[in-house]
Amino acid sequence: MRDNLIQLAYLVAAIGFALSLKWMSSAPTARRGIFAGEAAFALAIVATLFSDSITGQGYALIAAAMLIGAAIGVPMGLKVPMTAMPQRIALSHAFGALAAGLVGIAHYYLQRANLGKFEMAVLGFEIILGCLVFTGSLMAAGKLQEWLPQRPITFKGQNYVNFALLGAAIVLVVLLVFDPSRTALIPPIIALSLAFGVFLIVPIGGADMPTVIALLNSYAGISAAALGIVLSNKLLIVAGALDGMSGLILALIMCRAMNRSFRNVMFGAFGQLQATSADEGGEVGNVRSASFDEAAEILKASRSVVIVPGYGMAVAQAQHKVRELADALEAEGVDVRYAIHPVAGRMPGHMNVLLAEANVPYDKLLDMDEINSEFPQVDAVLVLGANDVVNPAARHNKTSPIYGMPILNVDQAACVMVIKRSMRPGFAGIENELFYDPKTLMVFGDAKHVVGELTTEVTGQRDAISI
Amino acid sequence: MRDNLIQLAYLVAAIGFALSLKWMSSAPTARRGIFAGEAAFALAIVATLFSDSITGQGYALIAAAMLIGAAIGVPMGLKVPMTAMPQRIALSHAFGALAAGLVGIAHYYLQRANLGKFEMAVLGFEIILGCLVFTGSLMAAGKLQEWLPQRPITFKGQNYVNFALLGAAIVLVVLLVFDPSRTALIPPIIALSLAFGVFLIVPIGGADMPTVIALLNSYAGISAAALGIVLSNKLLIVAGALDGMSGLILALIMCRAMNRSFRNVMFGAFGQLQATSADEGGEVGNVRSASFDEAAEILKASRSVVIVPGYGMAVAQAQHKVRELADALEAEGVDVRYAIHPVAGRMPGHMNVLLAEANVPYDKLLDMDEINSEFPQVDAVLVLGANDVVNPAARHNKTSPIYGMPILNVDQAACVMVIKRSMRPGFAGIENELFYDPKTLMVFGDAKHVVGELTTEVTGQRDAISI
Amino acid sequence: MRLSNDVIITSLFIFALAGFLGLEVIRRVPKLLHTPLMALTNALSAISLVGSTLILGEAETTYAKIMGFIAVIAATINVVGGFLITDKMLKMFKKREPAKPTVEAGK
Amino acid sequence: MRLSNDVIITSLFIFALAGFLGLEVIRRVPKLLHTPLMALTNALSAISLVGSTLILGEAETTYAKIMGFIAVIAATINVVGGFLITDKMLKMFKKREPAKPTVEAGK
Ligand SMILES: NC(=O)c1ccc[n+]([C@@H]2O[C@H](COP(=O)([O-])OP(=O)(O)OC[C@H]3O[C@@H](n4cnc5c(N)ncnc54)[C@H](OP(=O)(O)O)[C@@H]3O)[C@@H](O)[C@H]2O)c1
Ligand SMILES: NC(=O)c1ccc[n+]([C@@H]2O[C@H](COP(=O)([O-])OP(=O)(O)OC[C@H]3O[C@@H](n4cnc5c(N)ncnc54)[C@H](OP(=O)(O)O)[C@@H]3O)[C@@H](O)[C@H]2O)c1
Repeated sequence: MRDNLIQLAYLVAAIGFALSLKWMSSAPTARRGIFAGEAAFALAIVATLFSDSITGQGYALIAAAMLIGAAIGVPMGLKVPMTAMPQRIALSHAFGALAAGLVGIAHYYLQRANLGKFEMAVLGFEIILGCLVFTGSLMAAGKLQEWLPQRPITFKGQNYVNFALLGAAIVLVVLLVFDPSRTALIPPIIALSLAFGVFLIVPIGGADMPTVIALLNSYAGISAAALGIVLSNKLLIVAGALDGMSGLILALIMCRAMNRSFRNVMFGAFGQLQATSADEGGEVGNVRSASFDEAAEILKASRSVVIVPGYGMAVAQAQHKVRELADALEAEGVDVRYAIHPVAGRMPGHMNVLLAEANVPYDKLLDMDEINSEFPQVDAVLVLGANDVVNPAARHNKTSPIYGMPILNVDQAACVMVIKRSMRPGFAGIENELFYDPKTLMVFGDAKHVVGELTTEVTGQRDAISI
Repeated sequence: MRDNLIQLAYLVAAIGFALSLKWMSSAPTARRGIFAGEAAFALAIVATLFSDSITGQGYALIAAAMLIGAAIGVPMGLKVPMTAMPQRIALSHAFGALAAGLVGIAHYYLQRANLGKFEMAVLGFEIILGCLVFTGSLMAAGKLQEWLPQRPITFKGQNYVNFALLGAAIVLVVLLVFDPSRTALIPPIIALSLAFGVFLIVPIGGADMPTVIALLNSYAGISAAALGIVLSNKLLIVAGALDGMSGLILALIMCRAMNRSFRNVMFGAFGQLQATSADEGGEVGNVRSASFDEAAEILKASRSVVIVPGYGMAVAQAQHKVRELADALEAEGVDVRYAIHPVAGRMPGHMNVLLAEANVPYDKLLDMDEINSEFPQVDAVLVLGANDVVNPAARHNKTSPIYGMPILNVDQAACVMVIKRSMRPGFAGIENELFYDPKTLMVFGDAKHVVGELTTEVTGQRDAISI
Repeated sequence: MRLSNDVIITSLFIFALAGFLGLEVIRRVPKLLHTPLMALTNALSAISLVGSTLILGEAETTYAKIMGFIAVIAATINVVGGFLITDKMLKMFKKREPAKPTVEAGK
Repeated sequence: MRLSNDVIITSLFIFALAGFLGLEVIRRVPKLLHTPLMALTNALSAISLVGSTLILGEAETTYAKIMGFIAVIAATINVVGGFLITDKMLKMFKKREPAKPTVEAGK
């Protein structure tokens, strides 16, 4: 009886999870989505705690562990700055994978006496996934936090090593399937999987990490589902499947927006500075740079301004200053909008989150497809720490690594101002001829600082007039 | 082993069903959707035939029955004219429900010795649903085919009778649940459910049948799912659930488009001619009618013409003639489009199917929302056997039964021509002040005949000139 | 065969998931295709043919045989008819293409 | 507890349906919300907490206890952190509204 109630609770929770994802499909309902997810999760846990197989001491241990977990998780959740979002998600992922892996291993030790072939296979698969997601996510977080070198670390025959590691792990699992009692095989399987996780991520450039995280998320989901199959727990299966899909879809979307294949992301060792980059895209010429007040003048003088934020805005945490500049300009009667490239920054929706944090209403953030046709009517574009996403080479330079990636056609606007610290390239590591375009003005400096200066120029001057 | 393969086949079939519905979401993929559905269905049946519990004689009987079924079903499917679609669907529904009901009953007799409470409850529910959908669908088909009076047949306290019937059936099922061996209860349950099905539909007007059919479809789905639960056959559950949802959603869409509630459709006895109708909508005046050549002249003279088909086009089977008229006008350089109201005709998408049959490309069929804003720029509207869907009373006459139903704002066009046989009202049984609008010209006659005449006028005159 | 509680829960899970899935996919069917959709789901609802087939195939008693026989016939009519109708309808949906000769004739 | 074939099939059914459902709902999440979506799914992927809880709760051997204990801690971190992050992010999404005083200050 009680067990049935628990199962029903799981059913409700499963629907809750699906609903929470469904409600993520529009900003107004998104909050509700989160609540649905939280409620469903809480229900699932409470229901689990009622299962009569839990011993008295068990409850004590569970309580203790959960308290410790919460004590660590809450500050992690609250303190994280928006700019550290990707690595934070990666880290939190690592923990989830660790848990999944451990449960699988524990289940093996407890049940090895009576494991069916299929069950053992799924279990082995689950353990491999859990372990590789664990180390993989740690590496990803490390790279994003720049504890590890961002650039891909590559050595000859790397992919062979990786496949060797994975292959070996799989072989051992197969052996286990034929005789689940071979306990000795578990440690090596774990070791191999952990190593594979490391080697899989090391050769991937820091900027590809978001794609990687999405993929790892999908693996985590699948391993959760596998765990559900082994424990024949339907809730785990549903949640796992939902996760797996979500991660997969996000990764695909990112790859498509970068016009790259999974293979290229995973094994392309993308993001090493190309030696050739300097002499790429013919029309390299001399650069016109502008002072703050010149730039401010131009902005004030224009009827419509489009701000194109990029990874630089995230690095400089300039989003609040940007909002202030926009407000100042709007006070001057300038129409200010934001053009968001699907892969601007280092996460899908990265720019949206940052600007939302700065209270920019999301209906002022225009997708690439919405805005691209309008650039010819725009007086001034302010490219703020963006680079690849506005690189015209993607349109015409077949040799360019980003050739074919859809970009924001800022070069069609009357005037383009680019705020960045140097002439250094962006994530793709290639020259950007836009900077040499005669209609482009470079405004060098840290995004936050520059935008702050521009704001004071704009407002300052208005006060002067209004006196 | 073999059983597992069958189960896997069912899994594939279930996904196939889901895919087929998914592919119905756009015209280009719809055909693929059908094939997916057919393939999945075939797979399911073949797999079932492999189950080793089937006796040799069983195979013979199955083959025989299927052949007979096909012999009846194929002509039914091929011969039906597009205009008879609704009743055909209703009829085919009745057969499905009959099958579902019989299986439930047979299962009861075979298993009554060892039926669990829950199982018995679901089974009883399934039998009730199966029976009422059977008779209900027959009634619906009868009304649409006009074997039965279209108008609602009502008598005092009708709803009480209905609920009494249903209530009694449910009570008996409850008794069965407590003691499944009470075989004697089954016949009365069947009788009551069959009667309920009849009495449920009788008081509903013929024009509401499509909504009813959608609802019955949803019931049929749910009963199939119930059957699946009883037989613990997962494929039946999935297919049933998909069906149930589909029927429900379609019914809801129809009700919304008519701005009416389920209750009103089911128990509103809608569609009796209102006595008051004549003196409704104040500005009743005298009617201007036009001859064929006058009408043809106006059409040829206009730059853009919008054709608004309605139930009358279906009755007159005028769709092919309409296409010819449109082609003739286009040959004259007139831009011709079609405005499709969501509930024009008697089925959702009724007009689309008819015009598609007449080879009208579906990208010329505009939804109400697309076209409504454009009517002011339209020179001439040809209202073809449509009435309620262009009745301005829906916009302003609070007393009107269709008040609040979104309509096509044809009265905003420069000139409106209405083709119908008389001044008789349409489905809603109310006057239409549009016909008395000074800018409206009535062209009386059967739609097919009138449109044919118009075409010859249009073309005929052109030849005259081109000589 | 009394159903174990676990089997029942399973059925509910599958029913809920399938229903949710149905809601999501069917909400997106355009008005244009509502009639074919009705026809298609009508055909699918004949899935009880699976049940009927088993009943008839395993039938010992004459009762069961008769009921199963009728059930299989009815379900077959439904599915065959349903699919044929849907197919026929969809064959008619075409995108814009050069006007047909039959049409030229009209001029 | 060796899994019966039927249980396995059931699991596959549920996995397939849930996956399909996931595909349908997630495809429709706008770019605007992709980061929150990542955070949310990240939190949901901690569902293995259910498994960990059972392992720890039923644990007899010290081994199991240790593994379960760590697992529960880790999973809890994941879920708590994940939801807090998502919540924090979504709190920030607002439709256009009167400019904030803080902003006026900038002028
Ligand atoms: N969004 C995603 O999901 C995702 C995922 C994976 C990869 N990516 C890749 O990431 C790239 C995103 O393009 P993007 O244009 O947004 O960024 P980007 O191409 O990486 O360029 C960022 C620019 O910002 C400048 N910058 C860095 N820190 C700055 C600071 N503090 N102040 C001012 N400027 C600063 C840098 O130039 P200086 O060093 O001279 O200042 C750099 O050129 C694309 O190539 C995309 O494919 C995106
Ligand atoms: N589509 C759906 O799913 C659905 C479902 C349920 C109910 N309905 C209801 O059905 C109605 C549909 O509106 P509607 O405007 O399409 O149809 P309508 O309002 O029923 O009007 C049809 C008109 O066509 C005329 N007509 C009938 N036979 C004709 C013929 N052979 N030649 C020329 N004219 C002919 C009739 O006038 P004469 O008799 O004077 O010729 C009648 O006024 C709405 O009220 C809607 O709520 C629709």
